[in-house]
This record gives sequence, C-alpha cells and structure tokens, in this order.
Amino acid sequence: MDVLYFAWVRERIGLPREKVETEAVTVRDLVTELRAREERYAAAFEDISALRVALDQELAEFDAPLAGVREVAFFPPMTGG
Amino acid sequence: MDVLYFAWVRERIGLPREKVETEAVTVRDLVTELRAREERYAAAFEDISALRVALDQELAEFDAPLAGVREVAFFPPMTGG
Amino acid sequence: MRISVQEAPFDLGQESAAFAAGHRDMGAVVTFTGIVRDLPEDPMEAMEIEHYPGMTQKAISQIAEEALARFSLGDVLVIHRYGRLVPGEMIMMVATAARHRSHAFEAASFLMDYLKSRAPFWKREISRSGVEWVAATDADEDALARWTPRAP
Amino acid sequence: MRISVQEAPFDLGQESAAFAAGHRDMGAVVTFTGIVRDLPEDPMEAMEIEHYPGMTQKAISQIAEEALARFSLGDVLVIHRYGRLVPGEMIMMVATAARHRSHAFEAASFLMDYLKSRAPFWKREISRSGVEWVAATDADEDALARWTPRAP
Repeated sequence: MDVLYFAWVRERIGLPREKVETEAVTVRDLVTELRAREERYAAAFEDISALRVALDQELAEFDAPLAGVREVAFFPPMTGG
Repeated sequence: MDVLYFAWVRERIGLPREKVETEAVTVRDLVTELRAREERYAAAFEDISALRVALDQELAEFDAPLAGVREVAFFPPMTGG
Repeated sequence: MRISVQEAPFDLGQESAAFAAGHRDMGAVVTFTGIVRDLPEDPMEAMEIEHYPGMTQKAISQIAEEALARFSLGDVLVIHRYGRLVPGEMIMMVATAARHRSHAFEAASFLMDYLKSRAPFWKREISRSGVEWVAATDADEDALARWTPRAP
Repeated sequence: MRISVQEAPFDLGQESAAFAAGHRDMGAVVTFTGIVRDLPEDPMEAMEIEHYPGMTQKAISQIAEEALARFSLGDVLVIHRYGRLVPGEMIMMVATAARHRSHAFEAASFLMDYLKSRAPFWKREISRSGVEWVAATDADEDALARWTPRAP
C-alpha cells in the first residue's frame, strides 16, 4: 500500500511517500510496525495523539481496519483557512 | 419645533415636516395633541406601538421630555440593511 | 472607519478589494452584501428606500463605533444606498477586518442586526398591483436580543 | 458550487462581484477572506502552505456539500491557495449566498471552522530565525463543537 507523510511527519521521516508491505490489521498496528523500523519513524510516531490519519483520502480513526485500503496518509492536525 | 414624518406616517399625514407650536411636556403629550387635530393625524398615530420617535435625531422613548428639543421625528420601525 | 450613505450604486468588487488591501495587518476580512432579490415569480418592479438624512449618517456611525468597542476590530466599512433600486441591484454592504475570524464574523453580524432595525431607512416595494411598505419583523427585533449589553 | 485549490493568487474584488452578480435571486451574500498578516514587528518573511493534492478538493467539496445541506443556501464558493505566500497576500476566501442573512453568515462561519481543521492544509512560517509549522489550536477544534450533528 502507499503510505504518505505530510508536514512535520514528512520532515521527520525524510520522505513524502513510500510503498509498504504489511499484514497490519488496523492503522494502529501499522504505526507499531513503522515505529519499530528506525529512529526517524519512532520520532515521527512518538505521540499518536498529535497525528491524524486518512485512509484512501478520507479522515479515519487509528482503530480503523486497513483491509482493502490502497493509500494511508499520516499528518499533523490540519491548519487550513 | 420641527416635526418630521417618514414612510407611511408621512403618507398618512400628507406632509414630510411642519413647524409645531406646543407646550407638550413629553412625546406622548405631543402625540395626544396631534391626534386631536384632524382625522389624518388620528390615523397616523392610531397605534403608537407601531411607531418610533427620534428627538434631535436620536431614538427616544414616548415618555421622553421635550424640553430643549428642536426636532421630533415620527416613523414606523426601521427596515434598513 | 468609513460610512457612506449614497444614492449611487457602489462597486462591491472594488470596495471589497480596497478594504482588504487596506488591512494587511489583519488576518480576517468579512463582507456582507444585501441585494434586491430578483425572482422570476416576483411582481416587484422596484424597491424605493427612504431615509432620514439628518440622522442616518449619525445613527450608522454610532452602530459602527459600538461594533469597534465590542469586538477586536481593525476597521469597519458601511455603505448604504437610498432611492429607487431595481431587482438585482445591491442595496448595501458592510465589511469588517479583524485579527481573528470570529471577531470579523460577529462584528459583521452585529452591524447587520443593528442596521436592520436601528438605522433610519424604510423600504417599499413597487409592483404593478401597487406600493407596499416593507414591514419590520419580530425576527429582526429578536435578533438584537443576542447582543446583550456589554459589562460596564 | 465552485471549489478551487490553486497556487496562483485570486482577485477578491472580481470573485466577490462575480459571485454576488450570479445570485440575484438571493438577498444576502457573505464573504470571508483570510490574509497572511503583514505586521511591522513580525519577523515572518513568508508562509508556505502544503496540501494533500489527492484529498484536498474532495475534502473541501464534502464540507461545502454539508453546508448546502445544513443551511438554506443558494450557492457556495471556496478558493484556497497553497505554495509560498508573502505577508499581505490572500490565502483563501469563501462566499455564501442565501435568502436570509443569518443563513449566509452561519454557513460562511461553518465553512471556515471546517476548512480550518478538516481540510488537508498545513502552514509553516518562514522567518530569518528559521521555519516553524503553525500549530492547530484547541480553539480551532472547539469551534467545531458548535455545529452539533444534524437531526437525521
């Protein structure tokens, strides 16, 4: 699946998107996998309450299932307007 | 003093302004005097709750004193905006 | 603060752009524009707006001053027309500039509520069947109740 | 309904005038404009706005559809820029047209509250001393609480 990062999440991880092969059931499981990868992922996902997630370009909860999802995006709370 | 009429008050009375010599103490007293003049005044001042008054171009109550006032205006509730 | 009571049309685009450009230190600009509705089924041919020349400017200035005192505003603009207007024409506009959007919105809403019921304008609608004064509504008067007196 | 997510500047005057002129059957038009504040004491040199291209248009359309469903509106316009903006530049605007002023005001306010916290934009401020991401505030999140769910 495609995993996208925006704003300071992108900066901490050091790339805007990547392909991830995963068996993770929920977003939270995926975060646990990513966090275990490298220090920069651990830093980006340190405080999950400071993050938001979108599944296939719709805002979602961290408990949401990943089945059938093609694009996951992680980012800080939005600051539009 | 100058007495001014606007909107349908002006139409009922048939003139936009006139000089009035009066000893009326309050606006309400002045209304009583005007109402007694002629049918068209009685018609205009029939329902005082449907009218508003300004003294020297400031909104006022019907109980307000007329001492020192140079310009009294009667009109229906405003419909600006 | 600019208040204009005028018979001539105004240019909403020009006024909005000039107002916003004049307040680069403010993050939020809100405008409201009132338009004579142009409804195909409406028999209205024109709207005539009467006002009280000696009082109008003063009354609007007081309303605008009150808005400046109540809200954290950078500036206020009010333009209000009188005379004969045809459907589709703009009757009036207000603009507010503030650092925070809630103040700009609330101030514009406050200005409109007070202009509606406390500025000396009277509208009448002219149609083939006659002329009718627009009646003030209870809703307009009730709208003022939202704006409780400021603490002293 | 028109939604535009664009890097290029927009012309507030032209957009406001065209939107209002296109809605002669509506009595009330409200616009909101967000501006990069230009404060003499502010060290900010530029604001950079990042967005999520695949999601932005869709998210804003959903917010606009929700506004159309909640309020009695004739139309909605949203323009939001991304990229590098300097102080004084306009970031975004919304416009709403309604028969009654309260709906036009509330809908514009609703749109702003949701665009602020639910449209995928992220701002950062660039100054001589560095680059800082603008943090979302509790107040922005709290603003959404006003808009209780609609009855089914």
